[in-house]
Amino acid sequence: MKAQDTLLYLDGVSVSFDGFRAINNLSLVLQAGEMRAIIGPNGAGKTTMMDIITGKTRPDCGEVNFNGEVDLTKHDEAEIALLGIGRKFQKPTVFESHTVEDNLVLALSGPRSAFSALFHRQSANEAERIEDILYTIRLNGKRDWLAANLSHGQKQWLEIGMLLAQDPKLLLVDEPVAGMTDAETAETAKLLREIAKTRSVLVVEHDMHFVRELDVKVTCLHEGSVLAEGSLDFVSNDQRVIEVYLGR
Amino acid sequence: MITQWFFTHVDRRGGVAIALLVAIAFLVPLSNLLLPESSPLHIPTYLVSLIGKYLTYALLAVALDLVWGFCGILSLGHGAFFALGGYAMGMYLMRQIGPRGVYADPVLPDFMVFLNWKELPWFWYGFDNFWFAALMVVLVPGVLAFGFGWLAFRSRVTGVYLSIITQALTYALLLAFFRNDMGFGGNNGLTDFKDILGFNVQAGSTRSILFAATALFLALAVFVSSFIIRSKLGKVLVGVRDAENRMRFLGYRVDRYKLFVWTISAMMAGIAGALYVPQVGIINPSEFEPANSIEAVIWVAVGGRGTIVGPIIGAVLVNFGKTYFTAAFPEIWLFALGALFIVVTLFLPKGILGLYGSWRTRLADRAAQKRDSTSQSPVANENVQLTEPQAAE
Amino acid sequence: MQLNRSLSVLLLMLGLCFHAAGASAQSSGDEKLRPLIQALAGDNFDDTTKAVSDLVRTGDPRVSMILNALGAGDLYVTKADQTVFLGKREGADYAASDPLTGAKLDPVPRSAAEKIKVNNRLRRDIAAAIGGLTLMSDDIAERRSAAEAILKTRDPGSIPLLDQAIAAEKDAGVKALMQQAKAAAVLNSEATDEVKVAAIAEVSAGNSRDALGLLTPLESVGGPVGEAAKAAIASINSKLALWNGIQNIVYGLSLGSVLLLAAIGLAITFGVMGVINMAHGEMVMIGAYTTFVVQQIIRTSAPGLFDYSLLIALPAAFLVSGAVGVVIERGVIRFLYGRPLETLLATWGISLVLQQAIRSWFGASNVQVGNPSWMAGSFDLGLLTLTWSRLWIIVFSLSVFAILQLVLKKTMLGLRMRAVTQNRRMASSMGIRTPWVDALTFGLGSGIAGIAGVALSQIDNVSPNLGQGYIIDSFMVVVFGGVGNLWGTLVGAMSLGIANKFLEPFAGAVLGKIVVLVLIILFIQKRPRGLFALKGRAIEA
Amino acid sequence: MFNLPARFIGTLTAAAMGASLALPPAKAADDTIKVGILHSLSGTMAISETTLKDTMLFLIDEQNKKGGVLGKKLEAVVVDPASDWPLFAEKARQLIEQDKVAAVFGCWTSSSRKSVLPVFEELNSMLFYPVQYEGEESSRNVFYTGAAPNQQAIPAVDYLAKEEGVERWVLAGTDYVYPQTTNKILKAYLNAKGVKDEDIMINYTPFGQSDWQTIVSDIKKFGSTGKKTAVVSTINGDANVPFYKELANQGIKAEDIPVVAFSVGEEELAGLDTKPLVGHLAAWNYFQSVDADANAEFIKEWHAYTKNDKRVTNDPMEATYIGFNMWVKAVEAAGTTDSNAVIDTIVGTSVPNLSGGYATMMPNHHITKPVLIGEVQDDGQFDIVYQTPGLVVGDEWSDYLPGSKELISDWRKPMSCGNFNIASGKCGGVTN
Repeated sequence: MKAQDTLLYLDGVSVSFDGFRAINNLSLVLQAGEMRAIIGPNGAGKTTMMDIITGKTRPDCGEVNFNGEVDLTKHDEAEIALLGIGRKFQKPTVFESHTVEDNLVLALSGPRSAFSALFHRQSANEAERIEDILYTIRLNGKRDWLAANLSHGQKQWLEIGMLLAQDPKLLLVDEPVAGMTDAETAETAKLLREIAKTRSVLVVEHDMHFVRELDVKVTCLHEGSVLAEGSLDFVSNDQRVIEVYLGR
Repeated sequence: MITQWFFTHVDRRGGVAIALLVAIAFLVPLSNLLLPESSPLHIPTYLVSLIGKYLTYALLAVALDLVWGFCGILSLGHGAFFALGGYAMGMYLMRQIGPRGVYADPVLPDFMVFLNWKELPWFWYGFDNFWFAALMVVLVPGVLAFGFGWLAFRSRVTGVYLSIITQALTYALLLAFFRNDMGFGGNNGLTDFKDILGFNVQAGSTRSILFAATALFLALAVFVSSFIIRSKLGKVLVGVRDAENRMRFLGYRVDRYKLFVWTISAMMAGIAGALYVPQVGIINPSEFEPANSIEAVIWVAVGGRGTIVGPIIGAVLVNFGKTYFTAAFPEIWLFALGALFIVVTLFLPKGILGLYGSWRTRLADRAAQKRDSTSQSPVANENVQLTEPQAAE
Repeated sequence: MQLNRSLSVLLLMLGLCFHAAGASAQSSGDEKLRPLIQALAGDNFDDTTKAVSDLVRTGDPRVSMILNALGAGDLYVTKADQTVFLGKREGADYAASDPLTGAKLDPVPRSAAEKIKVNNRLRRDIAAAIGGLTLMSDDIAERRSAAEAILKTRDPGSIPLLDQAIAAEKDAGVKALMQQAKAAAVLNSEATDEVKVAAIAEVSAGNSRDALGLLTPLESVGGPVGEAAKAAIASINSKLALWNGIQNIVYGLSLGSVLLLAAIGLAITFGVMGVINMAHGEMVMIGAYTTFVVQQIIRTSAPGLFDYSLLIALPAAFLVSGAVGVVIERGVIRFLYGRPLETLLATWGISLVLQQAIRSWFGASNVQVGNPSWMAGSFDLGLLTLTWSRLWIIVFSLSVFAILQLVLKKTMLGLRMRAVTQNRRMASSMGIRTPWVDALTFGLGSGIAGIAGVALSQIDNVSPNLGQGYIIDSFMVVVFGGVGNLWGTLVGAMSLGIANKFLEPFAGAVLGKIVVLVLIILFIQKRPRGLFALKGRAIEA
Repeated sequence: MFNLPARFIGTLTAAAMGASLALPPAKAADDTIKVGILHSLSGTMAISETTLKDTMLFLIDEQNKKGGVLGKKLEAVVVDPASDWPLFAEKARQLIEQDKVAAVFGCWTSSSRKSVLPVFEELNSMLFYPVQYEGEESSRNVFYTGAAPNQQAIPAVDYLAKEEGVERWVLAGTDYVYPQTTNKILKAYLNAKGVKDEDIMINYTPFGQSDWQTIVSDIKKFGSTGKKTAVVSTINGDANVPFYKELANQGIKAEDIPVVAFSVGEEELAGLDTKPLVGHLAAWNYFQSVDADANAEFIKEWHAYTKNDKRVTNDPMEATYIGFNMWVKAVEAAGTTDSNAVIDTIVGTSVPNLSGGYATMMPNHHITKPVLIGEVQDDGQFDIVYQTPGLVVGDEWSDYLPGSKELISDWRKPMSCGNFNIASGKCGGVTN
């Protein structure tokens, strides 16, 4: 495996909270341009793994490497975001008192300092990108709506749109279809596949149907470490996976 | 051109407030100084300094709203910045007394003479110069806020924890300023002022000028706040208030944004204190009382947090109520004030301006319902207030 | 000072012939005593002092009783004919009796009589005189206090008397005390150096604090006495230094338990329910006023129960404050769940209203809450003086803490409470009536604040401002310990108390307090969720 | 949930606020003379000041029964400055400018007096200040009817040194200006009398101090050197009750280490069980137990007025009584309530005090007082153990402070100066 193809590299990562080992000697490799689905029972450490990658939680030990050279454990959330890792939360999190458009404006890549924000003026280029994203996330008719007034699914999309505006190399997506209708789920899968053409994506999801629709390599976590990895069919036939997760 | 620039940064309500403030900055002193006392439009000096005092409180409230209303940082210690600004101005006024103090000491303020201080402490140097003092008015609260905020925001102290340590900050300062050994006059504070910039502080004309300055500074504060809030920075702040983590994962250094607005707000509070002192004639440690800071929070809440103009209305109204009730019902006025706070939080959760706002929204809704049957208003409404972000998680 | 000397010479003579005097002298003594008693009502303290010494000189055994009455301020004199009588206040009159025979006299209107004035100096002299008279008393307590009085006056004249008493003394404790007193007197006398050095050894074996007082003046004396005194002082001082550390810890625990009491109710209303309860201090105040009312009722209708007044006040305060809490929760707070910061404003309003209500009702001044006898006084623990009230408060606050833990962990209410605070929707779908649980939880927190008020009424003043004095400290404790964690509150309170007491001796009380506040601010930077933060992945948003 | 009531109550509140915008109109003031009462009725100081408000209402009531002043009835204007110093200044201005009161009786703390002082000077009105204070002030518009340090502290120290043979002193106070100044004066005084620095312990505590364990135990230690020790307490307000409770519980008896206080009176003792405190001292210019006809009469009427025969009287009440009567007498003498006339007339005015003598307004706007020292009794009253033989004139500028040694105050014409420097022969500061 050549280092330059590896976008994200976790090796021997462990973290525990008050004696509880949330992540236990976890290793994971994600190639540039790859989409990966993470499955696993509740408490398997999926969200904690994302916390570690995005700098919210510091691992007790282990190596977390991005883009072959950056040690993510040495950076905080904002820096990691600027390195090109975007994250979507389990519960859709958008700025409810801002309009859809303002949500995207805030997410657009660009200078992040307070002073540049104070005297910021929107350029034609930025307007164009926002237009594009609004179209991609199917919200172009609602640009002036307050985000608070969007439906649950629309909020999920808006959040994905914000990630796109951020222009990341790697997207971490936590349960994107929770609470969505079937139609919305299908639409979301399509959206993610579209996105994965240009960047790497890590999707955490319970919905097997959805995972199947993504049609990518699957990693199953259990008790903080990797239980099995491979195609969905391969993983879902693994005896241990069936025992701890699928079978019940 | 200028008006156009102005209106791109200020909404209509802010514009009206600024216009009104500028108008009273000129009209009130004119009416006080030029109209005869018999005229029904004459405003007595008593009212000029009273309203002047209210306006300094309003300035404090605007400063507090900037951090609380728009950035979600509930400060229970903003009175400390106000008091520090006040002390800086008080020190200037003290030095202006010069040899006219009761002990006729050309350098030492009276309280130092009778407590047997031999020389001026170093931190009093320079305060005989107005511009130095004016600089300190913003610098001292600013530096304290910066240091405090730098520590707190970097460590991600939020919600109630932050509120309580701001309270600890002002409480510690209260105790410190009470100490005579600090060199700020102990509990009696700084008083017996004579001149400001060569004008007698007690003269009617000086009072009018101070009043005008207060009104203009308040107008400026409204403008600055509007400018900040309507910029992208303001949107970031609201984003921080509503979903701090989202902001962080978008790559914003949330602590720096907070620190920026926190420091600006502390400086505004310092200016408010500096304008307050010459109009009230005394500054003493009671300004550091945690209760004072809590009251300032209440002004903001009553007026409507997250609206720039609301806190002005709240500060003036609550203080007017206090003035009125303490004279009209001296024995039971606390019942009235206490009840006011309860009623406002229960029935006007968005404050007075919020009530006005939701009333307008409702009208707009009704109109919209007439137009089509969609129940939700798709129109972005600046008045819409948010439910409390998970501040005390 | 001078009086002491002359008195003791007298006592010496008297003591020797005391028992011989016997009863036969009594009747003849009456005529001798009368004018002397009359002389007690002199124009100034000097006259009274002289009359006291004259009385002692008579050697009459009843003198000690008369002097006791004088010291207690029970002797009065009529304005009209300057008759001295033993009075007891009874309505507008004094119930009068003869100071010598105890025979009942006609009651004297209060305006017609004057108390015979006694000041501190006179009281001290009287105590010394009585001490001399009662050194051989049959009552052990009287002998003890007699020895203590002499230990205080250090009168060399009383040495022979002490020798005699020591020889006769059976009780070991009193005997040791008498020996101490004798050594003290010896040090104050013209005795030889050897005798004094021996006395120094004797003195330094006893209570070190008293010993220090006796030895310090000898330090400047040269010769073997000075040397011995210096050595003894040095050893006492090193002992004191150790005890100072212990004292800081014990006093710190005591302050900490006061903080704990004040904060523990808040740990529930604020810590568990998330209500920023600014009216918490007023709940404490209501508890203290309940104690006052209970004591008032007991004073007027059942004075014998006074020692139990606090035990009666505890449930009463719990119920009153708890009920007020429930009313507040039902009336105001329940509309504010999910808006924690707004509970601050509403409860601030409530606290203003409650303060003013109490002020209108009971007046703005302090009201008097008495100490039952078991709360009064102090005891020595080594070189440490700890008052009973402080000790009981430590015990009490820890018991409250333990009981609260039990309630939360073991009872149905506690279980439901935790269920509701952790997941309201789930709890209510499981059939728990969440509004009812909310009200009871708030009531519990308020009730505990109320019983804290009962305890605080013993050491602080009971006024409408009582609560204001504790509210900031309470919030500091809860936040420092970690919101939502009772153990955090316990540890937080105790560590703040001890930190305060260690800072106080060298920084002073004011600076010490400031330093503690700054330390809290800095500490929160290190642990933004307090001492006992709940860790976990806790992903919000 | 609250739609309907919200709108209703909102409207109601708005209406109430709108209505109150019109300030209460000042009544036609021809038939009465208005007197302002500026005492905190809420907040931390209400505990002390409420009584003085009641006293003023009582005195005005009594005066009106006697026919008022200058043939007009007196009318009390009560406001509540709420223990909030800037509010004191605002209320003072309101009383003078809006209500047009003839004189104001009020303030307790020095901070409140300092905050209203410029207002009284600017508007040339009169303030009668009834509480003992640190001195170092003399204003043309303020009349100090409470004690200056020389009318309380110094006689008390003299008494302890002479009567009790005290050689070692603990000066314990709350950390603010009055204790600091008083202790400075006392230290200078004691040093001048030959007391060494090592025999003086000075201790300051914050306002509202409630944990006295360490300090009381320190006092005990300081007092255990064999030399007779006493505590001079300038501990303020609320902190006294826990202090005395700790003192009593730790068993410090007055015979061993007496405590003499300057701010503990009958009112403060009412909140305490005084049995373990018998013999501790207080120095005042009046005690309820003073044996004088005027006092008995006053107490009787006070009880009748308050309909409560348990209500105690105290020193600041007497100071209020004296101040009020002086004002009445000066107004009658001047024939007008005009400030200038009354200020000129009042110097030299003598009125009876409650201890059987007379109080005279001196040219420095302080009054003459007897100094009484009382010992606490088990019934919460004081037993007077010492009284200065004559009256003591309040000394506004202390002789024991280097800065003020050379200053005197004389508001009579032609000097009319509050801080005349006898060394330079000039009136020190600006004096209006």
